[in-house]
Amino acid sequence: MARTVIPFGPQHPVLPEPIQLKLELEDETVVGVMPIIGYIHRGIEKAAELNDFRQNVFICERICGICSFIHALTYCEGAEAMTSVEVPPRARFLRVFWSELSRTHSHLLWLGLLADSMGFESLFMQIWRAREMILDISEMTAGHRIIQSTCIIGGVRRDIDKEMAKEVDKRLLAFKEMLDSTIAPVLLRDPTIKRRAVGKGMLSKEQAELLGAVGPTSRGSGVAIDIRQTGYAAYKEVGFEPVVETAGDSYARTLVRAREVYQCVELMRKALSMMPEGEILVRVDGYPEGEAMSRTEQPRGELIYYFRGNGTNNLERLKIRTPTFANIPTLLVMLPGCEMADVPVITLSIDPCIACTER
Amino acid sequence: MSTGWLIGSAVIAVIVAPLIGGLLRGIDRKLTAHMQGRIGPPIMQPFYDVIKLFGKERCVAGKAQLVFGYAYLTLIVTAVVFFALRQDLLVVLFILFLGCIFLAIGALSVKSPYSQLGGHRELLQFLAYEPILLLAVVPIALKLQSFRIATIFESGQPLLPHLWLSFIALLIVLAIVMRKSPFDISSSEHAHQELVRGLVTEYAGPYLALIEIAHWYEMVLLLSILGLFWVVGSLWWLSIIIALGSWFIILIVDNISARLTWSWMLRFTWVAGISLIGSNILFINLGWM
Amino acid sequence: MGILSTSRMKSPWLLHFDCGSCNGCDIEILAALTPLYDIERFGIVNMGNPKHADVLLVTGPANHRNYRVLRNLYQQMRDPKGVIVVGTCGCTGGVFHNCPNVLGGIDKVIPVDVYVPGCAARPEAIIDAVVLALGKLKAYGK
Amino acid sequence: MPWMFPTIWKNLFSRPVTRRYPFKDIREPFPGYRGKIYFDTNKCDLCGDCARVCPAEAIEVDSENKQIKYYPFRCIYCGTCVETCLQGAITQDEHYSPPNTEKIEELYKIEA
Repeated sequence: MARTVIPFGPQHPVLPEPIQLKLELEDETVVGVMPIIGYIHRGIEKAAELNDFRQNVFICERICGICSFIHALTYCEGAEAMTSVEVPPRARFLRVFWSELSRTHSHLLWLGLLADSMGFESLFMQIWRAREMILDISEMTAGHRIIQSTCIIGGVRRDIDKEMAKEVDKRLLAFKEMLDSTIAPVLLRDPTIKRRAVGKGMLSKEQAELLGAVGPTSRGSGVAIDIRQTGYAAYKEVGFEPVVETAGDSYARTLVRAREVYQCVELMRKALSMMPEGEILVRVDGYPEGEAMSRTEQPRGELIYYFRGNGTNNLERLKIRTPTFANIPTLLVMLPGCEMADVPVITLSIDPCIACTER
Repeated sequence: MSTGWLIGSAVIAVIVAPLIGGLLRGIDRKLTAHMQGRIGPPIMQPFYDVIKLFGKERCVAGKAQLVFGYAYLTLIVTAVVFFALRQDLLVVLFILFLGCIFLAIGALSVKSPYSQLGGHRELLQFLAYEPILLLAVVPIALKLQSFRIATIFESGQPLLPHLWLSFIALLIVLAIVMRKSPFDISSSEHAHQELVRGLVTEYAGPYLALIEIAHWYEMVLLLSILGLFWVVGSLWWLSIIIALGSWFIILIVDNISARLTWSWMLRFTWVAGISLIGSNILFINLGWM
Repeated sequence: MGILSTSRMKSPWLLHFDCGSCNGCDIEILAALTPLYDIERFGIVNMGNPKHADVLLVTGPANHRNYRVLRNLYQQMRDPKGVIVVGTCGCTGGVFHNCPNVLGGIDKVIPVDVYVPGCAARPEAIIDAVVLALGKLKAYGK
Repeated sequence: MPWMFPTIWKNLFSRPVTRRYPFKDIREPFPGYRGKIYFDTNKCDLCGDCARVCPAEAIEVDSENKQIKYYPFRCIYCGTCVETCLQGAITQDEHYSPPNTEKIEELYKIEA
């Protein structure tokens, strides 16, 4: 059988982001895959050394527009550790709220894209319709639909007052009801979705550990790792249990994300109700000095920032390791042997965020 | 029926079929949008698309592809003419198949891997529905002792009560020809697919418009074949309702299912289609239907 | 207004290329296709194939690697065609203006018809921009 | 398959949720949306703080010619300048900056 090489990307409607997968096909079976990256590299790590360390929050936020708040949060946690700033408790709870808000919107976006990659257009539309409710909450509380821009070093920029918290709670409940009534039954029971996802892109627990998979990719294979367990921001107070599935296929990863959406809604409501009164922002004096690390859980997995400062306005080094970078190797295990038609489903099942990976 | 009348109806069919096809596509897009909670494009949208495509700059990957594209359109139109002339149903189907083969060959005649894969899948898709479509004619012939469409019109007996099993098998064929989920493997209506409408990737501008028009003819022809199941008797208008009803069912199924893979499609259409038609033939032979 | 230019106005097919953006504008473009904004009511479909598309939507700043891809895509598109840049970083570089691998705005690589500011641009702004870009398609050949 | 059916059937017979922008149903943005930036030429004292904090360098303060150049197509609408300005000379509108066929820049002449 003749081998065909399909250039999957860098421009492809199923993968909105420019990553190229060179798929070697035998008939319709994938025998080899070669991810080619670098189309979206901007050099943010270098730019972060050129900018004032306070301005870096905004550039870090724009590493990835989907989980922008969590990038800003990770940066701020590290910068606060270096400048020895104690963040007020109310700000920590607000940070949990916005983190979970961006996680919800990221997971919904992903679930929609998955449905789209399977050709299930009406489900895609339904999920994105539900997602608009989350974006409305974001616009109401943070002033923008996707890039919240509320986290800065020393706390947060916007407060959520009692009235707004009540409104948010109301909207969250409405959102949950929509999930329950229209989306969850389809995702959980639809036979065509199961046929496309169950058993596709198998990743065993051993392989996940060996390849260093993070986030829902590893949790779908039964590895219960979630950085929120470390209790950064206010996760310790809010309380948290990771969502784990054991099957290790694309469907398990779908279920992890679908269940996490529910968990996020609960966490958001908890964070709002447990939020103490007080300051939301403290003044930052002093400049970053020494070294620091900060780890957070992005919708896609563990995000690590490494900082080195020398007591000036600028950082000496900022190193970012994003979850997709850790998850791409798993594609090399999952893709070979699958059918061409399953490539989008399997590739999407790690939720690749190329903008994060290449920065 | 006089020859003049028949030729007149053939001319009308050639002119009206794409109009009906385009209109149905427009309503299809509108209804699909409504099912998804959207407003959707205007009903005349397919015509705007096609006219716009005629105004685009010409671009073709290879002369051969162009020839195959034209051959596809011509053969489909010929099939429609033969249908309107009430000729042999088998001839109509074979001309239709030939046209579809030319479409696949057209896609295979260029080097683009997407087009190649699309062509392969089109052939597989063809392999899936061709036997069903052909076999579905057999019970009609068994019932009426003739393959001629004119005989169906003259028989005085609606076919559906006897052949509803074959009718269901034809619904599967309709879904495949309309490229709807779960069978939209070679080129889906929307380009959000791994092959980016692989089949027509290399057709652009006016040539894409030709393919689109041929597609409208194809859909109308299939719907007319479905309509044949009730063309006689006082309730002759039921044929139109049957055709539109089956078209609507396909729309619903499209919106409630995901795209499946070609291997599943081949298995499903063969097992379901052949067993439906086989039992239909059996029942006719046993005199139950 | 002839029937051809009416049709051009009524059926602009999109090609979306992410040229190094943060995904913010990309998901807003997708969001514009979904029920609440539904740009399909203007006949807009996301085609994903440069040969079929009339309007190229670019997000993000051009960089040293992907500008060739961008130029290729633009050249593969058939006339009449328009280019819309969505998002501040695609207009000028925006927050990435001093990133070492960024060339700057998209207009350094291909001619641009409409600029959409905003980080990220709202779906409403994208609809406005498509309406603006239609003007170019309408004027084609006159 | 059947689990999607109730949803699409309900959608088919109810009014679409689409906001008919730009014809009608134009929704006002939520209060506090980060939109266009305006400068108050009476309050500004040309200190240049806004230009220093701007992450996108979208503001240029020219104290010699007493003018401020603002580039809406460079601005990322983060609102840092609004928070930084001690004079309260910068305000942020709740409406987004409109698209344009060319990259305009805005010039503010400062009177004081």
